[in-house]
Amino acid sequence: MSDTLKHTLLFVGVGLLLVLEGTTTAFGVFSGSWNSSLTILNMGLISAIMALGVNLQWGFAGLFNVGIMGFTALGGLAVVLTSMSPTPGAWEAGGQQILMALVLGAATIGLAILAYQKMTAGLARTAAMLAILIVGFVIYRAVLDPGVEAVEGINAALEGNIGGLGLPVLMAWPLGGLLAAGVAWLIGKTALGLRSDYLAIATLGIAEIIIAVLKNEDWLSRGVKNVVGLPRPLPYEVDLQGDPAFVEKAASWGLDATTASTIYVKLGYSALFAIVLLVLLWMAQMALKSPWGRMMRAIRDNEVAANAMGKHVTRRHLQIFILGSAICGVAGAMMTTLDSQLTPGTYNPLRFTFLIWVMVIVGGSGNNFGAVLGGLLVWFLWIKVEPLGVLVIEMITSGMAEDSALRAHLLESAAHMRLFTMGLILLLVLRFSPRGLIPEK
Amino acid sequence: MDFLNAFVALSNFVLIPGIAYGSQLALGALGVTLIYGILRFSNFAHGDTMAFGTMVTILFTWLFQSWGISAGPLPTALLALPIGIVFTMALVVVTDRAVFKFYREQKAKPVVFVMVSLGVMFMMNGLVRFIIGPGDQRFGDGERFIIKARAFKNMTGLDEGLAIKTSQGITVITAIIVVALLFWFLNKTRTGKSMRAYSDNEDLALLSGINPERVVIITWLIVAALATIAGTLYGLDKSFKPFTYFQLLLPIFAAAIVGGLGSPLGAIAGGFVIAMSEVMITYAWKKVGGYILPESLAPDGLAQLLSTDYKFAVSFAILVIVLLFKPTGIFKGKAV
Amino acid sequence: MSEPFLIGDSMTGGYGKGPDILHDCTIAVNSGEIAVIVGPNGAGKSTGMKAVFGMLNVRSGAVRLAGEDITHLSPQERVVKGMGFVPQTSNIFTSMTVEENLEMGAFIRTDDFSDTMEQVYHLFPILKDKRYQAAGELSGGQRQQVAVGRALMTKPKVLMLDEPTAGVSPIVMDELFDRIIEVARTGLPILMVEQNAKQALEIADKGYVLVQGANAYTGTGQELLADPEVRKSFLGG
Amino acid sequence: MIVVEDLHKHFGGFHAVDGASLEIAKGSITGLIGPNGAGKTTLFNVVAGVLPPTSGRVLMDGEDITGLPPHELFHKGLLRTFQIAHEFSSMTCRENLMMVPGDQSGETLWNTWFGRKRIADEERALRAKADEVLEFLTISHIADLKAGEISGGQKKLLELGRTMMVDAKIVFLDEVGAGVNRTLLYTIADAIKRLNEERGYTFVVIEHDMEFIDRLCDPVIVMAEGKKLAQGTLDEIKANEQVIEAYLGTGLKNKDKLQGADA
Amino acid sequence: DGHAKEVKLGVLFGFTGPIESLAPTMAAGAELAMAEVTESGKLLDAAKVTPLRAETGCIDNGLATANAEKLIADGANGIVGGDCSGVTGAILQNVAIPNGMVMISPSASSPGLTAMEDNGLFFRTTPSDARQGEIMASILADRDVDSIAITYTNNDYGKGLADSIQAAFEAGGGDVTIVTSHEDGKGDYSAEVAALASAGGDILVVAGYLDQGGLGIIQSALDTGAFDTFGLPDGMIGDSLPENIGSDLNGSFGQIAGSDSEGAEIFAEMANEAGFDGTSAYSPESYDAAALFLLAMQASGSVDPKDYVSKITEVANAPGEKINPGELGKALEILANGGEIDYEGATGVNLIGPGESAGSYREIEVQDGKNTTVKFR
Ligand SMILES: Nc1ncnc2c1ncn2[C@@H]1O[C@H](COP(=O)(O)OP(=O)(O)OP(=O)(O)O)[C@@H](O)[C@H]1O
Ligand SMILES: Nc1ncnc2c1ncn2[C@@H]1O[C@H](COP(=O)(O)OP(=O)(O)OP(=O)(O)O)[C@@H](O)[C@H]1O
Ligand SMILES: [Mg+2]
Ligand SMILES: [Mg+2]
Repeated sequence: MSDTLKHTLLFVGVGLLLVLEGTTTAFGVFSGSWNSSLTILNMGLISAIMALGVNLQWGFAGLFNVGIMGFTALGGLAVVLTSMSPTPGAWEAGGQQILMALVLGAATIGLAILAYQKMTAGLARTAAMLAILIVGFVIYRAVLDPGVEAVEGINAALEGNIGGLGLPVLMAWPLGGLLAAGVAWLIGKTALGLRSDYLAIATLGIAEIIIAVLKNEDWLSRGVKNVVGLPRPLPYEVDLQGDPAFVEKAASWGLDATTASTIYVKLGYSALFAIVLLVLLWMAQMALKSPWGRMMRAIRDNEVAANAMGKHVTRRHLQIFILGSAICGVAGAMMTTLDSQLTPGTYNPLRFTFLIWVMVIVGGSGNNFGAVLGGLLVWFLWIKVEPLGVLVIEMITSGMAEDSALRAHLLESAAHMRLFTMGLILLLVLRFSPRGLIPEK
Repeated sequence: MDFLNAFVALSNFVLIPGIAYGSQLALGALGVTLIYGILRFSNFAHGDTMAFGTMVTILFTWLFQSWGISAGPLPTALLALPIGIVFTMALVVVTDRAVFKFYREQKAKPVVFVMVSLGVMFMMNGLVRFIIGPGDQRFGDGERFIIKARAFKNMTGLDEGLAIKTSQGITVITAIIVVALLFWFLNKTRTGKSMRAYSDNEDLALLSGINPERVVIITWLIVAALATIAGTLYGLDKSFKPFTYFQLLLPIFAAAIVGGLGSPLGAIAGGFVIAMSEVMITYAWKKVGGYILPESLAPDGLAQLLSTDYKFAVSFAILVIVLLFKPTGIFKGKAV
Repeated sequence: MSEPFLIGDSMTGGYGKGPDILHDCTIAVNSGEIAVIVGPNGAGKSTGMKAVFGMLNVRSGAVRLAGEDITHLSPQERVVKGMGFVPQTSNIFTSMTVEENLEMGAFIRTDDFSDTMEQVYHLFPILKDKRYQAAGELSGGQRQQVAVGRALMTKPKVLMLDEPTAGVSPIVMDELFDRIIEVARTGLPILMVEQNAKQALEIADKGYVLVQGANAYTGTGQELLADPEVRKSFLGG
Repeated sequence: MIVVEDLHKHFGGFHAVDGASLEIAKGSITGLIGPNGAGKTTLFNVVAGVLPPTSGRVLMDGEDITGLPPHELFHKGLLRTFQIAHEFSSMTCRENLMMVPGDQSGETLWNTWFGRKRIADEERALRAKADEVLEFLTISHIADLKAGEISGGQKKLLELGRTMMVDAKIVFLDEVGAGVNRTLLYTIADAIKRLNEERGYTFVVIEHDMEFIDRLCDPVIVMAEGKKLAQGTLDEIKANEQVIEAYLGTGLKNKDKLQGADA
Repeated sequence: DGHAKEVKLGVLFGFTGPIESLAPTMAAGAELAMAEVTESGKLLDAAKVTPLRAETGCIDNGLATANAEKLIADGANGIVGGDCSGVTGAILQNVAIPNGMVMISPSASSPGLTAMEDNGLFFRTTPSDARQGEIMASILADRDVDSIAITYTNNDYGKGLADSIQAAFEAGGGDVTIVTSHEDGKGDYSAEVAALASAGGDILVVAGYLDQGGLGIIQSALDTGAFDTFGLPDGMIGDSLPENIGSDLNGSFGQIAGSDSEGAEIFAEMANEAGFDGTSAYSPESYDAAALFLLAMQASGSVDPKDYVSKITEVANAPGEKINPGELGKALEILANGGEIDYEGATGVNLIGPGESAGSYREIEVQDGKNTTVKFR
């Protein structure tokens, strides 16, 4: 069987899984609901995009970025800052002051760096830098805190944040990418000197810092109080259900309004996400297949040699780090749009970094199609291992006596079969294709 | 002006907890760093290995307690510890045979190992919760304190108390001993050197008559022991809950990496860097200031640099800064 | 003639599932002899050595040591049997000190090997100065010396060297060859690949010319040196 | 062309290069020989910007290039090979060569999306060029093998091949000879001569094979313990007592022993 | 279709993840109510109530919404859940509202959710932060505590509660020395305790969970001698706390929602028989959530959200006969006969405004190792 055939079949397979999910309730694993199927598909598409971003960094350039979570979250933040309407009075109350504080903070750091570069190494320099930083920090806090106080004071229960620009939510996707890119630039400038796991932990750390900010700076993101009810690019189901024309149309399709409306909206999202994915996939593929991709692989294989052959390694690393992160940012914005809420408390490395890595490696790092496949498949599994696990437990216990304590205990802890099964499947896949389902050529 | 009280307060709330926590991280980091040093991958299953070892230890501790066996002032868990270690050794060796061996033969990339270890992590995660459940377990007994805060106050007549827990004492001592042993083992003994040789150049090790499988097994056995010890001591000091052990993975890795992967000394250093930066930077100096500064200057605010909400952020920030100056960790670690 | 001490007999095989590199290729060395393999790059010399050492599976043919068939032994079993090998590339433990490298060479030895180490240091004085330096920080030639020293530490029954003199200065090369002769005279058979072919064949009792994984010419060192065809196409005229 | 002024490179306490001063004349093929550990490679690494010097200057055509990063030196026409082959192991040998030229429009992302045509043309030319080089190095048959899976010597040839992909001003060759079949090596020597005469490349060649040096190099510089020990034609060098004693040696002592044994 | 023989209630909690140690007892609580009703055989002529468990992961919106869709597909008539407010919000906006499904969350307390438009569909049985804040403040005042340090679990519940306690206490002239968060599921709280101790205060108010970070904080505060009296809001009230801490906790005090009928004790008792710890956080709330669904269905004689949603507030609030845990059968009876009930349940449920919960509180003090009710407020 030729590779291309094998790979197309893999994609068909994933498609089939989704169709089954939509049509049958067989094995108690599938739910036989298109709504469910599309929900999985939509998140799967977003995951695929994230995987594409990671693959760009790891597969192409060997950059071990474990800060995906942070960039995803930034994308999410972008949605709030773009699409929410500004909180009345927040700007006057403390908005400007906060902005000023941030500028001051940036200035402080800039000054410190300047001192570091301009002054000659030694006690004097260290002292100067410390002085600048400490004084700067104090001033910064002095200006910031009252501003924050004021903003968070405004109707704390429901608002207490500065809100956003009230722009159409779709604009938040590219802006999310930009925001992530900007931060990636900062990180890249500082941390890209590191290699392998050292870069990994650094990026992971920075991601944790970003999350900490989102969780604790209520004036910005409402922190753990969450921002709910973000605007949508698509109509609300309830409105559709209320719209006679739509209901009629639905009826003509033989669907009741509820089902029709929910599926309609989800399909809408699927379409939007698919477009973004395809565009990005095409771009990544073109880049990989070109001298640019060749250069990147060379850098990945042997930096010293690539450098000696005239390739500006650090600049290229920065470039690809920014691109990959931007893609994750876009994906993050899309995800927040899909949830129509920003919940800083929910960002955790396992779900938003390592799961994505699993997608890339299982799919086949260095291969864009692999990444996409991995994204779709692994996400589907991530959802479905729960029923699978329960299924397994039932099989195990079926043999046992009705009243056996062990049986009871197992059924009681069936929930924990979920991750167990996830692990099992992950190991099986990697056993039979250690280089991923669609390996790099 | 009262330096004594100031110092006691600082010790009681910052130094002692910091040192204890640091040692706990260090013990965990040792396992991670060893796997990385010899088998050349970051083992994400380590947190759950710790959980498993602790779980077994706990089960046997309970058994012993039910038999009325105890270690006097010391926690009974110490008696059960060896058994926990043995079980964990069995587990990791089986895992290695069943899972990791295959990828070694395939000469798979480190990142593949990492993903595989994630898979193992998930499975152990389930296993532990199956056996002992996700809930909180307490198994400490014996004398909880070496010295209690109140007792210290009465003793010294200071108005600040100083408390040292037995578990803290044990942890710190164990950490030091274990590191010394490991360092000596790797750098001085023949087996240790052969392990380093293997990690350096597998094929050549083969050509020197070193048996790779033996090296691997030994590594796992040591790691199992380390993981169980670390987990149990942590559980004694705090409490045992599988999820917390999973959460520990992050600071543990941070410690191992900032110290320099593959270096036992690094693990210790890293442990302290992470722990101390968590506790120190977010400490509110009000109290200490109140003691050492004259009335007039005594801070009325908290004199706190950053709120504890940011303690993880801070420790990571420190980590990044350290790495910027020492790109492969404090003790020049490996990088695959 | 009697069976040679070590013989890779009409070996055919290649790497993994890849194409065959060796085609019915035979390499042998007698006790106390020096056998030298020469040939163009990519001829299969190193592959041949690896095959003899069991680092890749031969599809057909056999490897015999002192008459015993060891075709199916693992490399480290062969080490125990007394075979020593210096590969062409990555032949030192870069992260370990020079001394530790030598110790690892003596890994299978249980007796006291300090005197052997002294001999090695005597042979390569520069290594003694750098005994506590990480081998990865050595110069190309120094690395090569460490690699050979490592193999000598095993006190093997047969020594296999893949281009031991690549990158070493003439004077060290002479030293090395001198030493190799001495070692050989103690009855230790030596099988080596060389690109400094002329010098190598000078001291060789037997020489093989491999071309595309097959024996092209075989004879004593002198014979091959005398053969104008061989000189021209393999020894650089 | 290249002037090295009192160059020092220290590793901790160890002085690998210890006040070396030398000049490479434009259009020359200079041989650089010396005992193992003399500091030749280190010197290369410093000149080529891989290692920062501890002190001293490097001038190229009068311009101070001390500590410039390798990629900038590359664009100034300074190329080098590595003593221990640095191939791109997961790429085919052809790709290893094709990646070299620096002016590829396909290396800017924008063009990879909107300049496909142009890239395609360039690639065709590059490919032809690469095959030509492989042909010359007698390794066309491994053009599509992954560079990680070729023989030691073939890797060295690939190293050399990369320098032939672009028009260089000066090329530093670090022991291209080691592990390369002599017959081929001497063909390479002729090629180097040709590049030198026809295209006016300047070469600096580290080599331990005197015959190779003899065919190519004039002048020859001898390094020892991080300093220049001597300079001159090979014959002069061969006559130099210090050089013999430190580097060349006096041939095999055990020869006779050997013959004796055979007799 | 008021005459379904089977009523399905989704039980949508994070059985794995951060609150995996709470979820089982929460689910058990909800299922206890369902079992009770099924046994009573009085719901819509002897309908059987089956729980459909599903996973939220507590912090995995994607997983949670997907599973909520599955519940809808499986024909759930109502959803008890979700738990953590992030996922709850996701489910509410993307599944419940579009499908007109009713959710009653035992734990999510973020006001944002209830304030959302298009939404009469979301209720919660967690007591209102604002109200509890005032109660706590008055308790503190009565015990003339004049300075407190506050630490809260870093989620919307903890945050909201801490804010309201601080506001109320300061309004009453009290002094709050520090307000700082702690993360659940992290083992080491040295840093937090260090900061709290340094800030000082008569007592430490721990707005967390008794089997999560709250426990760790108290333990470590006692060990270091930082504080020896603690203020315990509802999340910290439960037998397991004094059991775990021991005598040192004596003298600490707090409050938990509940009328003089002592619903909490009754529920804890029932839970004990059923073999789980009814004092674990949100277990009683879950019982009440499930009960409210079933009672509302009975009252409306229908299992269709559209019909019964309006009844939820009715059955929860006065007027009507007070209903405690274990009296669901009786309640169904009354409703069947067109009577009125005021469901008190295990947490003194009382729904006001859009899904807000308020009501009377019981002041608890830990006396020789036991939570004892000293007063009603
Ligand atoms: N990274 C390093 N750290 C410490 N010492 C080093 C390092 N690199 C090289 N050296 C030392 O510097 C000296 C010169 O090394 P170099 O590689 O330049 O020698 P060379 O002249 O190229 O020798 P060869 O002809 O064997 O290649 C050697 O003694 C080596 O041990
Ligand atoms: N690891 C490998 N995997 C696959 N093929 C290989 C590998 N190593 C070498 N080859 C192939 O086997 C052939 C012979 O390689 P080998 O290393 O034996 O050549 P050699 O005679 O040692 O050449 P040299 O003198 O350059 O070392 C080469 O053409 C190469 O393409
Ligand atoms: Mg070879
Ligand atoms: Mg050199």
